Amino acid sequence: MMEIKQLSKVFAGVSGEVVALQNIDFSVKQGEFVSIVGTSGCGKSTLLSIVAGLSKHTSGEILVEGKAISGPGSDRAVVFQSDATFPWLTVSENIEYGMKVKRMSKEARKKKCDELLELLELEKFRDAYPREMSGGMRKRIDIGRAYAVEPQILLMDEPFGALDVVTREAMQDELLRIWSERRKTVIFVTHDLEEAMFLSDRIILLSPRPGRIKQIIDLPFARPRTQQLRESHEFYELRNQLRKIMG
Amino acid sequence: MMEIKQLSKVFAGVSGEVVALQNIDFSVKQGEFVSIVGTSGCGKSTLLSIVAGLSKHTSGEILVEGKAISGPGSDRAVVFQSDATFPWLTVSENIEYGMKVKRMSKEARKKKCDELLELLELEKFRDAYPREMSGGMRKRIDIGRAYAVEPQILLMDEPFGALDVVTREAMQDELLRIWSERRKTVIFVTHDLEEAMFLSDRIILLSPRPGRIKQIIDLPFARPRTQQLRESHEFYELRNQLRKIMG
Amino acid sequence: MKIKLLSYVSILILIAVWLVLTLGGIVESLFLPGPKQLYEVISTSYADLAKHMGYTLMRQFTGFFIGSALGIIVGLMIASNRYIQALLDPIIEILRPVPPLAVIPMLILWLGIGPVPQILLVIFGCFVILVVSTVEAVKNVPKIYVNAARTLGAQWFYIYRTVILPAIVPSLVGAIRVAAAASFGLVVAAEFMGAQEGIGYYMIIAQRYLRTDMILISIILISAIAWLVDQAIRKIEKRMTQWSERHQ
Amino acid sequence: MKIKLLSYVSILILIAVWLVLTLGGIVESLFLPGPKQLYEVISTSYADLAKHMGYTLMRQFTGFFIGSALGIIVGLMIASNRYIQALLDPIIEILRPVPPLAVIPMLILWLGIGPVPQILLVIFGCFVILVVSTVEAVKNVPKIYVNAARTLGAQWFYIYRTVILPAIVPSLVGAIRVAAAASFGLVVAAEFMGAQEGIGYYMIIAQRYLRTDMILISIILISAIAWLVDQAIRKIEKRMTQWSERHQ
Amino acid sequence: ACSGNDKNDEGAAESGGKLKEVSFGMMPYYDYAPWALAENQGFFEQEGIKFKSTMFPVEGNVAPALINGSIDIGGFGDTPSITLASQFQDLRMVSFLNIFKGFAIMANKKGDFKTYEQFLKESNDPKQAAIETGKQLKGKSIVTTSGAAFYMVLEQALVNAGLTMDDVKLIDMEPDVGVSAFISGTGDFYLGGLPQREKLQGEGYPALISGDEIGPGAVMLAGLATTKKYADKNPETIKSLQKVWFKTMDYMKSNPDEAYAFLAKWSNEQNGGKSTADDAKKFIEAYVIFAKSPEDAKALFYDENSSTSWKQRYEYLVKYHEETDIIKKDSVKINDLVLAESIFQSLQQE
Ligand SMILES: Nc1ncnc2c1ncn2[C@@H]1O[C@H](COP(=O)(O)OP(=O)(O)OP(=O)(O)O)[C@@H](O)[C@H]1O
Ligand SMILES: Nc1ncnc2c1ncn2[C@@H]1O[C@H](COP(=O)(O)OP(=O)(O)OP(=O)(O)O)[C@@H](O)[C@H]1O
Ligand SMILES: [Mg+2]
Ligand SMILES: [Mg+2]
Repeated sequence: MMEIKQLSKVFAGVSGEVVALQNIDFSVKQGEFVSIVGTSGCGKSTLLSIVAGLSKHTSGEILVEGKAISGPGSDRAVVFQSDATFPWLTVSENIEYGMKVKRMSKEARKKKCDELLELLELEKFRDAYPREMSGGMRKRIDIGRAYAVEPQILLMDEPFGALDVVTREAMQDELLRIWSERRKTVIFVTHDLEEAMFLSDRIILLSPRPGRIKQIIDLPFARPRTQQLRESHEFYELRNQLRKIMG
Repeated sequence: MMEIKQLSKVFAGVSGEVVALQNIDFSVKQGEFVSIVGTSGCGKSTLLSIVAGLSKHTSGEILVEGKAISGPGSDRAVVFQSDATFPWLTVSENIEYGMKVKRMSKEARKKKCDELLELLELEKFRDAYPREMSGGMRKRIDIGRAYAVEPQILLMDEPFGALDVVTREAMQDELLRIWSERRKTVIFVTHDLEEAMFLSDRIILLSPRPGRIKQIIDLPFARPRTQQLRESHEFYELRNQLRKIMG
Repeated sequence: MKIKLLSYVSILILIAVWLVLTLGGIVESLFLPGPKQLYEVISTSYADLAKHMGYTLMRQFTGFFIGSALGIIVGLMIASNRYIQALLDPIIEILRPVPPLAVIPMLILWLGIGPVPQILLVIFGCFVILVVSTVEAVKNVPKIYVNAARTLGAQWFYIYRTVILPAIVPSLVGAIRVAAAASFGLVVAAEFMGAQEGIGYYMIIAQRYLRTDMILISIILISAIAWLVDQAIRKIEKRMTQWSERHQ
Repeated sequence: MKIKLLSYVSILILIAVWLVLTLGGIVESLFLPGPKQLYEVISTSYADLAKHMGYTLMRQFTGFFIGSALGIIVGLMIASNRYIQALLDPIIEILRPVPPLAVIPMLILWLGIGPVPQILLVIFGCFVILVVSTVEAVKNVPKIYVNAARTLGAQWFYIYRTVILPAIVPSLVGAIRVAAAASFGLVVAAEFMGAQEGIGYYMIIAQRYLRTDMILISIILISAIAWLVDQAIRKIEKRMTQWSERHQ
Repeated sequence: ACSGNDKNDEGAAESGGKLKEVSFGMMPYYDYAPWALAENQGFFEQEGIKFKSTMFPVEGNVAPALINGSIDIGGFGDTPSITLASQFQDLRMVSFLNIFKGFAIMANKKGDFKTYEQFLKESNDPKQAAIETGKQLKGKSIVTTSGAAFYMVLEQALVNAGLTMDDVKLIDMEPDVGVSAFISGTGDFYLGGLPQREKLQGEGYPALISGDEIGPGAVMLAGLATTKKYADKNPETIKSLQKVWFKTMDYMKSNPDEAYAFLAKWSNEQNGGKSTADDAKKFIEAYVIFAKSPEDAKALFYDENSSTSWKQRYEYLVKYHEETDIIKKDSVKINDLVLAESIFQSLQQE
């Protein structure tokens, strides 16, 4: 259970103050899949980074299991919006990084890493360095690295934005599979309404500057969700409706 | 007129050779809007960077107006896939960069810059530095910087990938408007089939490793294209068809 | 603010240790002069010291600025062009490790005494530090910025001025701070070359008579001024790298 | 390959100028010794030179390695913790600009002659170069890498070892190359401190008798060895920064 | 840091029959060469000493090394011993062994002047010639090193000619760099150490006047210095060293060919030179006066009436340095500083 209460964040930038988040109020239940959607610059990444414990909020409260967040930790792994693979590590070393931190045995690491490499379709590049990878491949490394530590809360900032539709749908399906197996909390930032609808239990819609909650949408779709859902009329309707709310 | 003949590109990576492109053959007419679509890692960015004159191809030929490309130039401005805003310049300085290179007068620069800032919805951030911007905002700066030099050929590598649906559609409309006004060539890399379909005259579909042309699709849709097209049955049909071709 | 306090603490401890060692009579004043000896030197020769320091600073500043600027410019030139690199790199590589002390007699033979060879030595020292650091810093500039500028039509000179130069500023801060500190050591070495004034000259005389009190005073003075210079560099740097994440 | 040729050209020109000046009788051999003088020195004292060079290199290498390693470690410590920084930074800032030449008599007084104070001087010189460069390099590490490691549960020590350290390698190359070159200058200065052997000792004797031929030989020897060291550093660096875009 | 060499406890060393190690600081010049000869001949072992030489190319480093305890005994000149003693009260001059007269004021090749020799030829009066030569210094610039052993040569030359330091322009720098500056055209005259004098002569620069020609004030007494602690604990060792010295002198007298050949070889090893035995002989005869026997030493240094009596010279030097504010008044007491005479006397009594 994570509770966010009256959370605000103000940046004192060179060009004046920017209110990135204002009075954000919501909570996420254990095992829930929540998406955060909003236009560019509305504060999605800022919110995620506060939840991750990487930024301090200006006011308000944020509690995980009743306790205020004091900093980052592997219980809340993050897939960052920008490129965050370690360029000095090979693909497999990147993926094993968090597992090494957790002092997992070499065999366990290797096994998990192989699984993930297959999942991410990077088997052939296990020993390559990130600079030899395409943008989408690097993103997949980031995703694998976060998956590997099996966090209590997985924070993902537009993880599939750089992926083509085939890879992306495969990754979405995988994410749902992993999530439904382990039932950990996922907070998922995306600018893609359909993606949010397909994946989440709830969508939190942010309005831009100052970033406020415009609406919270509970999704009525049953799980497991399949390709059929994407093509259903219901889905299509809701999408158009949300699209209108966004502006 | 740009002609690409039997173009191949092989990377000699740490983990062995990677054939990124193999026997690519196509041409782009003056004023045409061509999209390149393919799965992650199939060689889209590589192809674009060769066209831009930033990478050397391994074999084959690439001619612009009958002459081999010898290097990059402002006739082929690029919007890169990864973040390429100059962090030491403010938003407006970034946008004016190419215009300064072209020795445009201060007033002309200012005027163009103001136009673009409005278009990109960044007016309020003209004097901010890129590090104070969100991922999507930085991407928009990149786009503005490339637009500003009014290149003969505009090369865009997943420019709208980081943008939310609202901003993205606005940007797509703007791109089409600008393009139809000036009728310059655009080569547009995307992993979003719908986007490619909505924008282009032709789609070049690449198959992954080695990157080869799988299919070239001439789009039958009339211009100007509007929101209605996106919602039409024809559009929807073609999309599903292409989706199947992709795998 | 607690942190600021801590940084005074470490200096105060240093001073306290010094006071205990000297006033407590634990070490002889010849080995480590105490406050009394230093006070005596200062009270009798502060005017002299100020004059010497003035000469030294003039040489140090001139040498540091010219040497650093030249180092950055030549470093950029070497990094910009493989032909220039092939021509200049070997010569610089040959000259770079030449010990300043070794060339002093040669320099005097060739150029005589006077401020020219002295400033030249400081210039040379700062130059070699910055030339190498600049070449390395340029290598570390992310290629994408250069590529972006190239596709916007910028030619190499313009790219160097508007992309490479601002991009390497953060990486050069270290080298500039090293060069600034080194320039003090160099100017002292240079003043061993027959300067008739300057803190290096003052020190040579002090060494001749093993006047550790005079040596210590000179060292303290140089440290203090170098510290001020370093603070100034940090201030300027902060303004120039505002755009980066360095100071967050 | 044409480029490689060019780099020989510049050295050949240097040598040609030297030959013309000396063999052509344009400068006296006292001012610039010619090949004949150098050959004589070498043929009579190559064994001696080799011996001296051996001692010097031993000190130089020891000092360079210990000093650089220490500088990087302390630099990382300072960069890692604001309290450590507050404590150590002022002391290092005070010591950093102290001219090595100025402390030589003091060092002899405190530590006597022998290799210890000499190696200490080299250590100190390399240490201050690397400590500053490391602190600055750490500041330039993109925050996102540190953040990524933190969210993966890494603690600060682990982050320093696995993120900061590899990330600063490319930025430290310049500093290490500067320190390597400086260590030769420092070891010569150090050998002025009552060394019984070593190229610095050899040079002092040469200076005493104004044997410019011996001085020039020593300079050439040092340059040559420093060049080899620099090549080795570049090789190692290339292997260690394979992952970066530096060498493309 | 300031501990002396406690390990070398005299009694233990001698009773055990083992050799006592003496760490000896010297410079690579001819005046120190006899010590090397003594080592070569095994004279130290005969006196129960294991000689360990430490070569200092820079004079300035001998003093700190001695104070620190890195060396037990070092070669020292009179002027440096006084300036150092004002800083380090425990310095002790324990013997005088030679007089150095080889310092010379060197003149620029192109200068308009006459050398002492030329004046002497004209007037045949050494005293007058020295005065006339000295007068030429007026208003000229002189490259030299204040506080160095040879500095008094200039002082004396000026005094002879009725001039003071204010009548000349002093260019004060270390001898090594000074000679470079002089060759490159700085200054009208140069006064430095012997290596520099030789170098300049080799390059064709004439000697204006040398120390012994100027007068008794312009020579340097040289001997051995140590710390109070060492002198107190090791009186026998110090005496033994003097015995070694005189033994070496005897050897040089009876075997001059071998001796000078060795000295030349030693010197060449030190500085990469090419001197022959003949050069060494000439050099030593021209520039240094060794105390060849105890009687010789007595006559040179310890006879109050000698022109080179240590007492006279030290009193003069202390007065001079006090007057010129180089040392503080009463900071040097020559009877504390110089133990040489009493040690010499006790040696005589044995
Ligand atoms: N510098 C490099 N060294 C080695 N291999 C490389 C390099 N750059 C790209 N590649 C390889 O070339 C192939 C194509 O890469 P490219 O970046 O063109 O893909 P892409 O189609 O743009 O993918 P994405 O949609 O993920 O951006 C990939 O398999 C990649 O591993
Ligand atoms: N370091 C910073 N300094 C000042 N302002 C900042 C900083 N980081 C973000 N902002 C501002 O905060 C607002 C929200 O930024 P944020 O990155 O959270 O947006 P976002 O919703 O993630 O956008 P996108 O979809 O484009 O990634 C933006 O207006 C941005 O200008
Ligand atoms: Mg974001
Ligand atoms: Mg790509």
